[in-house]
Amino acid sequence: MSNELNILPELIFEISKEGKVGYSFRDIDISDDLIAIDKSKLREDIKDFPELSEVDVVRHYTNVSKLNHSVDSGFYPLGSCTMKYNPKINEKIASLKGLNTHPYSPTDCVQGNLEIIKELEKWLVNITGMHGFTLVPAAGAHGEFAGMMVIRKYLESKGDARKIVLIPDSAHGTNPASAHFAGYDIKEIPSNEDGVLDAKTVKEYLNEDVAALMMTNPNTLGIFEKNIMEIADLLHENGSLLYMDGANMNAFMGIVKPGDIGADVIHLNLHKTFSTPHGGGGPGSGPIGVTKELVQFLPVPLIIEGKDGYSVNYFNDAGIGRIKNFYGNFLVIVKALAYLMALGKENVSKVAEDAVLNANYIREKLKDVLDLPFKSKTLHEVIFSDKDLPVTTLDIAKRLLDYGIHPFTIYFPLIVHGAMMIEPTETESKETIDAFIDVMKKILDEAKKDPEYLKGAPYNTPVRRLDEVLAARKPVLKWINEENEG
Amino acid sequence: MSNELNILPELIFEISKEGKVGYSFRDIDISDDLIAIDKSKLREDIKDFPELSEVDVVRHYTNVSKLNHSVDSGFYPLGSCTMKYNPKINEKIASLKGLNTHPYSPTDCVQGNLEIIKELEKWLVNITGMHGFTLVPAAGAHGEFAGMMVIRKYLESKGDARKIVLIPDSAHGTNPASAHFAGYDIKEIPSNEDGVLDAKTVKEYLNEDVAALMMTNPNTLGIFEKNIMEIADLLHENGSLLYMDGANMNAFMGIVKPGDIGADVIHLNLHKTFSTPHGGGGPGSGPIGVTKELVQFLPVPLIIEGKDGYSVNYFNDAGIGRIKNFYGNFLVIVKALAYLMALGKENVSKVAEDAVLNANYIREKLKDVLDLPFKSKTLHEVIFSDKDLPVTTLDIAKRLLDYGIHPFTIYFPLIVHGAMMIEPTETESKETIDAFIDVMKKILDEAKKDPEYLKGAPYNTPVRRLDEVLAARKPVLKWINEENEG
Amino acid sequence: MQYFPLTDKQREEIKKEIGIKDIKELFSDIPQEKAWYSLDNLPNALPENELLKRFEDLGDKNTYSDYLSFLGGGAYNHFIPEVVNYLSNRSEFLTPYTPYQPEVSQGSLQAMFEYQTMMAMLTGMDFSNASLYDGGTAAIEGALLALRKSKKNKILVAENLHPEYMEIIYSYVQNLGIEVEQVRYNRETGKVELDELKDKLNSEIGGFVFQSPNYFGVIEESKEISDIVHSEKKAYSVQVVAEALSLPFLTPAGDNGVDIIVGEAQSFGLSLSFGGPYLGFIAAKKEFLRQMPGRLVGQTKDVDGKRGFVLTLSTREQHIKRENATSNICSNQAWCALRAGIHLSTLGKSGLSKISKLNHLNTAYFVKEIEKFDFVNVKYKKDFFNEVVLELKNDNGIEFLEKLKNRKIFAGIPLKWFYKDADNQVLINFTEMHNKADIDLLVKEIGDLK
Amino acid sequence: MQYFPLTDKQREEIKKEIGIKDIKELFSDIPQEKAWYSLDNLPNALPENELLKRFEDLGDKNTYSDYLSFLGGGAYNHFIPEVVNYLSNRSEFLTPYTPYQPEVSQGSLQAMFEYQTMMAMLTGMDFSNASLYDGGTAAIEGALLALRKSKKNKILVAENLHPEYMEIIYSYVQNLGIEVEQVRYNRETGKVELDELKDKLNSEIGGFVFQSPNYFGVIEESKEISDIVHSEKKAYSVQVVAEALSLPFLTPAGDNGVDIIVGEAQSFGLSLSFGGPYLGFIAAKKEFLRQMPGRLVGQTKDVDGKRGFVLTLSTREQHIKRENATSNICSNQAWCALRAGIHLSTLGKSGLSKISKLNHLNTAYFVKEIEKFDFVNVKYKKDFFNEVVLELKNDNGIEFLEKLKNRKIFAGIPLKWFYKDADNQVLINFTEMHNKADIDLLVKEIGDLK
Ligand SMILES: Cc1ncc(COP(=O)(O)O)c(C=O)c1O
Ligand SMILES: Cc1ncc(COP(=O)(O)O)c(C=O)c1O
Repeated sequence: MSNELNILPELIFEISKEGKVGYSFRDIDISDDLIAIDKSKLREDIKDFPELSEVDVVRHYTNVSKLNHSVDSGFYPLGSCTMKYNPKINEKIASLKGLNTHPYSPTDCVQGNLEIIKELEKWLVNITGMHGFTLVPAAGAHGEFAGMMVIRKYLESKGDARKIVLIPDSAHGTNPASAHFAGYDIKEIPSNEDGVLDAKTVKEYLNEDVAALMMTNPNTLGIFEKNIMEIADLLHENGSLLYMDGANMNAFMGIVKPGDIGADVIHLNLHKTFSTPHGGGGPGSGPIGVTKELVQFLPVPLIIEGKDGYSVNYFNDAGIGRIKNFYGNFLVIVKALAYLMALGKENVSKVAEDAVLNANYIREKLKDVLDLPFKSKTLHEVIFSDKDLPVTTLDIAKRLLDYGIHPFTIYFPLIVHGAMMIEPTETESKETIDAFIDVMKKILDEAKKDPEYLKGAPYNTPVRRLDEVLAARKPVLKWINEENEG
Repeated sequence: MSNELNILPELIFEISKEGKVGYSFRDIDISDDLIAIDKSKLREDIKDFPELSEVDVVRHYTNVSKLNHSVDSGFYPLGSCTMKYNPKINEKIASLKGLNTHPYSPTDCVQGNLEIIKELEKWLVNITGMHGFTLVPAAGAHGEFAGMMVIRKYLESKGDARKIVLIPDSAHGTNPASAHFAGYDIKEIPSNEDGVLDAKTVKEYLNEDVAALMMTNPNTLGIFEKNIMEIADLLHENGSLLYMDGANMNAFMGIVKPGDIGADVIHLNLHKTFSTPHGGGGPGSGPIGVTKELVQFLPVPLIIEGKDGYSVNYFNDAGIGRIKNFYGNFLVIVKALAYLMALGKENVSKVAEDAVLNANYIREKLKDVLDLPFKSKTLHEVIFSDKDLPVTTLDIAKRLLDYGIHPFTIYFPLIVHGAMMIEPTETESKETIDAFIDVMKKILDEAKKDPEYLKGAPYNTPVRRLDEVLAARKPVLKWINEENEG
Repeated sequence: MQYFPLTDKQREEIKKEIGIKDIKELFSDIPQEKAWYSLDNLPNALPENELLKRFEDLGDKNTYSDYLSFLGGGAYNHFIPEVVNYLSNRSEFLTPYTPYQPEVSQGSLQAMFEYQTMMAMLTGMDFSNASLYDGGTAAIEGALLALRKSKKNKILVAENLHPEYMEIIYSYVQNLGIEVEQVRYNRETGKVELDELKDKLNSEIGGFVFQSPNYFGVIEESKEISDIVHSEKKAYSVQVVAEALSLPFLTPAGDNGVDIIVGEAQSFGLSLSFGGPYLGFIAAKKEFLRQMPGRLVGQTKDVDGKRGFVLTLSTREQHIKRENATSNICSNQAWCALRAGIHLSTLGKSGLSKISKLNHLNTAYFVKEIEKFDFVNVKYKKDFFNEVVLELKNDNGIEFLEKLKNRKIFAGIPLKWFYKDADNQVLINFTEMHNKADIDLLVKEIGDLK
Repeated sequence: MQYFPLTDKQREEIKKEIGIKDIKELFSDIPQEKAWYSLDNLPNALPENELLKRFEDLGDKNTYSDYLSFLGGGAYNHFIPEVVNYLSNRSEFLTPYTPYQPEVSQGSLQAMFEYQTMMAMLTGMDFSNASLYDGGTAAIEGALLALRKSKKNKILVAENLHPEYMEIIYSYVQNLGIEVEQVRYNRETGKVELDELKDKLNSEIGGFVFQSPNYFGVIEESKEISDIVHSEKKAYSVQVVAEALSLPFLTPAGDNGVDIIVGEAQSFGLSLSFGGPYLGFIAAKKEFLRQMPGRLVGQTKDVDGKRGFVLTLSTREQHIKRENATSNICSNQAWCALRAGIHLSTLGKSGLSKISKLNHLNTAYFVKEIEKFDFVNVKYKKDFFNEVVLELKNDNGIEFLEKLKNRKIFAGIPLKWFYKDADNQVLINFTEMHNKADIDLLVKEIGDLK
């Protein structure tokens, strides 16, 4: 609810009041005399910590939440992020009491949970054509790291760790960062004028130091790396491996299996392709799948399906070891499995078909009014640029906010100047997409008529353009009680 | 999120699209041949009925919900409505699977639910000092009706049904309406200049035709009917009964028991005093409590606590019979009991104390800037009037909306010209109330400086002042598909 | 305690401001000799986690969770998509009051307007109100509406109306000088005796209240009934529906000439919840508008010309008309109507058709399967919707059900509860929540009882 | 299927618009000989109600629900007020992406800023980031942060660090040329051997990673440890905390001179959930700002001068710095941090103090009660927080726990899993969710094992 003064909610610390209590819990019935810790180690008071009643907390977070745009309130075509609708039944399922067990419960008491993990592994194996999966990684980047570690372990096992990983210039930043933490040097490899990797170019970059190529497919331009099989062959001949960043699997799941076209390792983002909500930045889940040769190097724990049920292998000397506590982000796994079971095998490819259809529809409808830097076929997203426009990509993005639409991804990938990366996903209706197209055209009209006005956008958001330079130059990363300071 | 065009959500029918499906359910595996109904009785198609996918439904209702003010988003001092905070744990409890049984389940299979009903009855008996309760009535008005029926049944059993019920001029409209449906004629009785009933006046109105007096206490002016005991004696001497409308019990629960000061019948509003959420207009629950003499006339079903557990009495020839299906609004009962159990006996009176404290604080702070039509002590609410103001109560109410505050009740009770009926409740913090007081003063300043501006308020709400006359003169009570009409 | 935001310090500050020393001063109008009692018989405050545990334990005392249930009779176990829970629990919908300030209540108002429209579509009537308490009170409100309009005080009611609804009608009318007369049902077909209806109809009668599908699950001849009723001037047909899921499957009441339709819409997104809160509905022909009980939401415009919604035609209601109001109802079942709206939107046209049809087919499947036993007999084999009466040749209904209960099946409701001549009859309900295997099991277990 | 809003008709319209006949044309870049496979091994679509039932059944396969549990070891069963669930499940919080567009993400951003502040307050450090994956990955991020700052590549780690965290550290460093050396703990006190720490410290060492309360539940001498570490230039003390609920009870790390604190904050409003999602945290002294891994939310102003929040200092991060980033983390555990913020606000200052104290007192009560048996022995009797090691005189840990499991008690974790010399030791955790009766029962059942 907007109000006359358009005042933003205060910070929780600013509404705190000494002596307020927001929880209820039974009184302590054990004497303080039993305290077995040196007084010197005990804390006095948590200075400035919030004191609120339950109603204060509820109102605060309710009103704070209202400042957010979300998938449930409108279109969110954030490229590379696959912001699809998150089914509500999955939240209900993830909250079932029966699934809420301690991770160190005896194995025979958590057979249901282990079955969930194993079931999802099976789905992913079947969808990707990889031989085995681990669901431990906490997010895509974590999966990449695990995947590159597996590759290195495998190469080491053959006595040849190698030094270099090739990564296309259009790759997501996590790729080089993850490869780096797996101990590799990165060599950037250019894509061609069609926006994809040439087999010829790859060949030029290959030598005995190359451990792997990390390829995002479809790549961050939304274009399918059509030379993938040829490239995979070249890599394999060279003793190198093909790592596929599968964060964009929404583009072709159910249509082709990465394992069938040369991928040795792949990670998936459950919080993208498999519809688990992103929660304002996480938690995610980034399972990795590998070929038969690599399975033995997967991180622990490994879930084993046996005759008498499921068991867990906590130690595996051959593997890369442990990369995260317990079994991964279990509830995210639960939601992804629920999503797939609701979808059913018959609908997996329909996801990709509709996602690609929607993206190509937007491409078709906007290609005459916006610059299309690459003319190649695109799959689940389309990238335009701000070339020849009187305003920038940023201005258009900010203006979209005024129309209640979340902007596309902007200025990524870096190889496109002023990129607008639009990914509608299959869970958007034609009505929503048509409305978006209309708004885009309207904004482009506005830009022609009054570019200055757009540079001032947004006008109707809880706050307007924020000073990011100030934030970085004088970092204020926590609330300071000025009463104490003064 | 506001947007450039400030467009309201369309109606669900307007976003419907032929062929969309929003649910999933297994296919039918039984042949149509088994249909055992005459074709002529079967329906073809539900014309114009919505067709949407799940994401459409979620976005629609999410965005529609945002047009509401609610207790969880801010202050809601709606007099006579006791809009207190609704604890979240109660919602969780009401959703427990174990409580969700069929009302015709065998009695031995629903002992938990029957215990819940009986437990709440006990709480209410103890708080009110009445002898017995029924939790069947669906809301306050329904309780009034049941209560007046009980009174009539009782008088009839003594061979003297009588004709008239006395109701003060300040009473809530449901009182006369309910008494009317119990077959009584209503005689209005005036309150005195202190805003309460005089024993003397009551005496004047008493005669052998008077079945009962319906008294709201504290009355709708927030004033305690201090002559209640004297009046009760007069009534009882006259063979008449005292019905107490307990919708305002928040003012003195835990402080005095209505049964101890002369009430023969009382109804409570669980959706007010006992903190169950009002849901935009219901469901409520309006239990009635009665004295020993009247217990036998309560409606069925009656829950009986015995040695072997709880049983249900479905038939009671002496009583008023059945007034509602099953056991009342059971989940509302659950929430009220959870609220009381969380409160504990030690805090019941604290509710009233804080509620009255808050109301008197507002009274104190605004009494110099607003007219106080009655100078008597007030309890849980305070009533001002718009006397001598350059604007009306309506203008002030509408202007409050611009500040994100829900207005008080306006123009009720009818005996106060331009009434502003303010009830803060005990779940509001001093900070919230101080902010309200500040806004009120600010608005009164604005009113002095620019009354015309206030007459145009609100300015910052999803819609502005609505044409109620148009709505009533040309009623449009459903959406019409104009395509069909044309 | 988390529900009191005032701190002790603030309490003192406020007391000082208002010039009192002791909180008791604020309550001095209250007879002091009776005041400040203590609540010794009641328990102390329970912290949140123990509170939850307590109710979980109470739930465990309801020992039924793995029973197969065929209980219906006015409360039905239907599929509720999770979105209904998720959306209706948004605090924006759950925690506001009645939309008295329309400018900040368009959420509730629009949802109610949509609900009214959907109910009008489903019933084929001109308009619907915004809810009544439940099916039983809706039945009497429907009867009273017919009488108000006809200005008469005698009404006919079908004998096979839901027995609880019947009791409610008798309770309500007892002091209103209204006469109720019953019209018997045919023991062969389970339907209203049209001849008797014709016989009993006369110029003093303001209307006829009948249920369809009736209490035995049988669909009445609504059109013929309405025609008969209309043969008398100012007499109205009032159809009661206890199973709203029949609406999408059957010819709408409006097309059958029904004047007023009332009933229970629990089947639209409300869980069984031991009987409540449920959702009473009422819809009628245009001419009943000014006599309608309860709230109505209407469309209008704001000062800028924007479409908006308000509570309207409130001159019918108690807060204006007081004892002359069309009903005493104030708080209604708004949130239940919201849930119904979400539920109906989610199922949509095709979902409603499919699921209501499945209800019928499951029932029909049972009727077919149970034929093989000669010691039981489905009493009304034609025109049932999702309930049937099973007649037992060698058993009494209560014992029969007890035996099946011992096999973890709640097989139905003993009609003996309500009808003197129905000792050996039970009412069995089938919904889309049953699959073939469930029905096969019921049939098998009944067979085993022989 | 409810997740596809396009209708067949619309699909055809779109195909026409974009000029294709067959959807396959859009996928023609894909090697066709490999494309269009079918998923024969997988099941068909499950409707919503059957899906729910399926997972309920899976939950039932986790046979434990009425067991009394004393399992801890990095995952703790704490009280979560219902408001945490209610508020965090608002779709405004649950369904947005990372707040890349701050103008429409102030909700997430403000909540994160508040979380950062609370974590800084609880740890006594200058600042906190907006979350890491979990405690184990936070431990290695803390170690790497110390090394980046020190520009060295050798680090000391306490032997009594959580064994899983230790494994994670070894996994992560294997290809980074980083050397890890362990510092033993004292077998009498359960604490780090300070002499060994001194011995092993030298100018090549970039820091010391230790846990407090450590894996055995014992509170380390953080201050002394930090002093020792600081005796070497550019060496940093990194405290790991696996039980965040100890923070409100114990002297803050900042006051003890700790440079970096990392750990697991599952105890702040996250359910056990079979191990995830949990919440990694990291906070540090100011000077580590530019080397911090993960996201940071900072305060700034908008063009109108209003306060607002943005993701800031992102030049540390992978999307800018790529292989030179301080970490590869991108998606983090934002929603878990939101829950922590709500949880901490609800408990508040007094609630946190009370509940953390109750954790300690329950543990102390057990230590006292178990003393009466001479066949078991609490190994470290001083300075524990809410976990203790129980040493068994005549039993091996795994068998001991198996026996108690047969009595429906999960009594703890066998240390044998992780330590070769701990065959007869088990780790037992007590939280506020246990009451005296629970502890008494555990003691009794242990007594019965004699
Ligand atoms: C192509 C690509 N790869 C990797 C990632 C990293 O995934 P996460 O954020 O889950 O770590 C992303 C997500 O932004 C991505 O779009
Ligand atoms: C004093 C009083 N009496 C009776 C009622 C009627 O209660 P309900 O709306 O629950 O029918 C109300 C509610 O508005 C009231 O304030």
